[in-house]
Amino acid sequence: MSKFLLFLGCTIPTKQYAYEVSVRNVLPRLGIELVDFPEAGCCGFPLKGISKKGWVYMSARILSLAAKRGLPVLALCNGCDTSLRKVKDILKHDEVLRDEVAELLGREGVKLNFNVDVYHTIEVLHDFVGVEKIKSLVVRPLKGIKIASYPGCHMLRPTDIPRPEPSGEPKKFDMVLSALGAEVGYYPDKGGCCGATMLPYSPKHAFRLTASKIRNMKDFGFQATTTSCPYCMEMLDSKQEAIRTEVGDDTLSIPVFYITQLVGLAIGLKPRELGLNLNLSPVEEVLEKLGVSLYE
Amino acid sequence: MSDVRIGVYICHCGKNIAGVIDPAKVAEFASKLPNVVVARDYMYMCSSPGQALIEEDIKKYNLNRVIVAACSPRMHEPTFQAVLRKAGLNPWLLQMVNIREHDTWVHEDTPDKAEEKAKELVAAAVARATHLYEITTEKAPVVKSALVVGGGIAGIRAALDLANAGIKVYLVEKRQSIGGKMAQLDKTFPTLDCSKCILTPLMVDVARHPNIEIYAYSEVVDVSGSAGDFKVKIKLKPTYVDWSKCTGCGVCVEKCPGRAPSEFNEGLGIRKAIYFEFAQAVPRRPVIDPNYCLWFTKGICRVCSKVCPVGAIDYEQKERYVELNVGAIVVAIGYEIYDMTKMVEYGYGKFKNVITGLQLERLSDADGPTKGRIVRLSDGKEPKTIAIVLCAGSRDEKHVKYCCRFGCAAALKHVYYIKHSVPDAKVLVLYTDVRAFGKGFEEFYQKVRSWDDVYFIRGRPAEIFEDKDGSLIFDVYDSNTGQLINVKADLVVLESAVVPPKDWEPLRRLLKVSCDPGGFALELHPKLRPFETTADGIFLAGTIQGPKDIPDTVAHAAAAAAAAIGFLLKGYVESVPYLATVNEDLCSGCSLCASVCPYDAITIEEKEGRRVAKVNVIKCKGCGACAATCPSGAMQQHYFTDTQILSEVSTLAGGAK
Amino acid sequence: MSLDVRLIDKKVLKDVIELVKPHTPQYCYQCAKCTSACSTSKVLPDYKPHLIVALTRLGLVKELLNSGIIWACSECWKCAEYCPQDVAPVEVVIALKNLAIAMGYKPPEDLKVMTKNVIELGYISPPIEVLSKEFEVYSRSVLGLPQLIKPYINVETANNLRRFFGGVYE
Amino acid sequence: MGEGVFEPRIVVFACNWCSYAGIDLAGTSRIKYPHNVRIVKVMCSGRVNPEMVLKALADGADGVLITGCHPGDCHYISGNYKTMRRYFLLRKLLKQLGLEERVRLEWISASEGERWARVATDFVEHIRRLGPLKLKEVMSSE
Repeated sequence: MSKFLLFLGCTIPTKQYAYEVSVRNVLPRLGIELVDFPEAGCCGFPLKGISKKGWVYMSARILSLAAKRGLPVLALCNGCDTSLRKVKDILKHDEVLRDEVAELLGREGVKLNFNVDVYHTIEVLHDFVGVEKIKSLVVRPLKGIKIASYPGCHMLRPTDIPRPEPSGEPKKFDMVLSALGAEVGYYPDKGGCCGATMLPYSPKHAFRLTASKIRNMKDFGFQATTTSCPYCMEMLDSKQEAIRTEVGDDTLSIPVFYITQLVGLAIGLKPRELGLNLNLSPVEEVLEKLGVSLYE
Repeated sequence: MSDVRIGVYICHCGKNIAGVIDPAKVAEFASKLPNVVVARDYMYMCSSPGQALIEEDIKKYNLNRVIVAACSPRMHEPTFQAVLRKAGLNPWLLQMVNIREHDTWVHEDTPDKAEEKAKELVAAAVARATHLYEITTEKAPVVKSALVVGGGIAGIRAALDLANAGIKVYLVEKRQSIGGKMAQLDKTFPTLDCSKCILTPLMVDVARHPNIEIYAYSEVVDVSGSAGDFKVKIKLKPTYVDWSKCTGCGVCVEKCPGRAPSEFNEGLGIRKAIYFEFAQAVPRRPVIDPNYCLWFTKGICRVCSKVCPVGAIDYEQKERYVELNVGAIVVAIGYEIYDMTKMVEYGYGKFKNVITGLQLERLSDADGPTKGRIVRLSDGKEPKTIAIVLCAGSRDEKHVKYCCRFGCAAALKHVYYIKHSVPDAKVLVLYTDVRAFGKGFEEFYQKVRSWDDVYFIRGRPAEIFEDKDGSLIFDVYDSNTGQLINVKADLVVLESAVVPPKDWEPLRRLLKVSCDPGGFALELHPKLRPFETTADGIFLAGTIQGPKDIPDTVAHAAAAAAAAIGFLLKGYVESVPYLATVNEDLCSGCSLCASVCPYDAITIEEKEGRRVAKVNVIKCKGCGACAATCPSGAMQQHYFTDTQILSEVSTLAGGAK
Repeated sequence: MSLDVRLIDKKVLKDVIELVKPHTPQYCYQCAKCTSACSTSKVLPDYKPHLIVALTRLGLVKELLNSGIIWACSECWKCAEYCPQDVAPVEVVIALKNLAIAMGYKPPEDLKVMTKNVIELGYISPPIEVLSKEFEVYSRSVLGLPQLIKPYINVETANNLRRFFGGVYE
Repeated sequence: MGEGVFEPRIVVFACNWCSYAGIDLAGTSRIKYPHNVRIVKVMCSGRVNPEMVLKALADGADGVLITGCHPGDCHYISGNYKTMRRYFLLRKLLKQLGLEERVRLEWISASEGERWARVATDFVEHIRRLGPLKLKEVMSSE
């Protein structure tokens, strides 16, 4: 039995509810105990352009709060995971900044401590639960469905800090998908970028970037895709319609799932227990193949 | 020591020293130190007038100690020792002070402190010099033979030059045949002459030379002794063929049913389980690869044994060892291609149509796996669009930091191969800088630029992807046009980085040769002595010293051979001056010194009824471990006696007065 | 556009190096592998990481900051991943953004709003109501998710945040 | 000396083949490091005996650095292993005197100019933090 602090970040608890719903329903069934961590707040990663120091302070605060709780952190979002690990690395090497941050945290009664383990969803599934256990729990194999894993940039990069997928390729992702009975495979730019960070600058350009990813998946015969990052989900799923309109290509349609939603489906959970009714992409295409109704 | 008369000379080294500190002030300071008779500063002490200055002073002031504060003693100690010798003084009455490398070059931000440091260093040298004394050296004969390790073009050239000078040469090659990387090349730049056509005659010369003995399929496993008298142990790996009986007829190879991937063809083709490395192999004696031979793997077949007309096949053969005695060793073990699978972004090893430049050489060679046809490895089709990527892994902090020094010219040559094999092919050369520095390279570059359908794109792809049809798709930003170019190529050729061979490290440790940050052998001096090492009697030929093209490799190898010939023909080695020496009156014969000597140079002998240590002056290499261990101070090291070191330490610790 | 050598400003590179250490923008040799890799560049050809680094090295970044193009970076980190000289252009861009803010430039409007939300609410937006495909309205409570609390209860936390980010939207 | 920071005096023993060459390389490459280090050349770090280290400290040095070739790389086959063993014994003695923080053994190869600069900078800072030793003054006042 592994126990983790459930660190939601800022996008998941405010709009990407399906991720939270599926995590809360799936992980405990795999033997993972989740402890709420409401005092955390935003990791600061989206704001590092405004102030890198401010971002380091925000993540350092979360690390320190987690250290106080004495539990490892499960970061659901790629950005949060990268942010916390990167800040751990920065604090380890930059003594001056470390002292400065410690001083700021001291003012609010928090003792700086970044000696905390941070894990991402995919690591909890692959490293802690393990593919063998997942395989043993599958009651509804995703047989005959070719699913493109879409890890998202920060699952793979930057490699100067430990990444959930250390090989530069989403191997763990595909291992989990295979355990669920799905078909996996190669497509160009699997480690590419969804463009979410470009949204504030120019949605139009961001959409074109996402479109190229969907096009690659479709070209290589994938019937669905899956991610573990709320930003990627936002682009691939929530904005899919807008993307089709922007690039004027109606064929850019693909069902998109959180990896936890797929695990949940395979181990027999109902679509609503996984928040699947909130996915805006045509997930029904996959559900039909599995003989499941979205409104079960 | 009442008659110690010291001269101190402070060098300006142009601005190198004088640009940071004031040498005149240091000289002024030195002149007041005890026993100092004269102290001067001069623009370049190492120049002829500088040397003459010291020589005149020695005579004029009757000096018996000389201190030169200048560059590192590793640079000019021999220069100034020669000055002393010329003036009739023993050269070991010289004391160098390093005020350049250890002072002005690293402390230019704090010139006051640098000057203070220079003064202290000079003061310490004065203290030490007071205790210097005359040292004489002894001579030992040199064995007039040489070992050349590695049978590529560097080893071949070095072996031939040594042998032609009348020196017995043992050439050790780990593979079945000599020839090395050059034998794998189709053509050579910039002249495009056939590589084997110019190499194989030299290989034959080596085989025929009365002074050269080849040990192919062999490895150096142990080296002992010292310069002028090395004992080398060679392992002859089992070939399972009695080479003394074999005539090289090749019928065994012809009939062998066993198949293995061909190393010579960079894994692209197959060879037999009993094989010659390539058609013109030297020696023309086959070896059996037990990993693929059906007799060794399955206990069946024995065809080779049945067809051999002279009964040379010997499945029971064991490895054998040979001990050689040589005066000098030339290391010529070459280089290896960097493992391109480590550059995941280029997909080498994952995508079939991404190959290395060396693999393209094999494809282009008429004797290669495709008989000289350049094809896509995925489907054997003729490629119509080919991208050549330069600096693949080179000049890269995450892979290989240095330049491979032949990738650019090789890429130009590879354009020729492609246009020659597939005249209507479109060739993209993706470069960062085209470094066409060698003789005839720029002219060659100009010629290739003018060819039809050849495009030079200044940019480097970041990620290569595979399309469904096996072709490769990627973007490359071309800074010439300022545009991102979408490329769909049938074949991608990586001009890969180069690294020292894997078996270098164990050999390096046997030879006690240092290495540079890239792992290559460290030369004695990067400019002036690039083919010698810090280990006496060990010379470097070719790319083991650093990446080189063929012209440079050959020049380097010939220079290494010349240096080795000079060393061997001089006929003797001198004992080191820093010998261990025993004060027999103090020695108790406890033998602690003998137990720490790495060269077994110390024995304990009976003398006038008691046991005393005795030093073999030729075996002793002057490390001083015995002197550090001796409990009574009886064992000392010339030029590094306890008194000399302690006086220097004491002055440095206490600061200048 | 031409650049004036008299305007070269070495301080910019110095500041950037300080912000991106241990990365080494001073080592850049302009192979432009970053731009070959760049996700943004594929949809926005004017965005060229190698050019941003080159201009940073000269300190001639005024044009970059005025145009606001540095905010187009998608932060995919590919440039840093593949850079042969550990320049980490993405980190250079982040440093330039920081310098721009310090000089009084404003970030894109949406980022301003996000910043404000983070300081005031602890999240980049308030918890919103989302629509399902069938146009049903869902909120955290409808989904049975625990209610969000404001994470920054300590007044000092808010002060600290305002110190770093306040200038952007106030 | 005035009010300024404490400038430690450090004696460095460097073997001729690796460390001295490495220190030279730092010079050739113009890699800067604090001026406080004073280098004493020996042919091999195995030549350094405890008396030399203690003499340095007794006569006014605030720290002593012994440098040699990396293990396995000794020009004299095994000199640096002897250094290592002797260093461990020496440290036991220094510990009783409360001086063990002031003596350090480091491996610097001929190609590690940068590493030398780092080691020197670290050690100077380390000794600066420890403050002056003043063994000479203490001993002469007795």
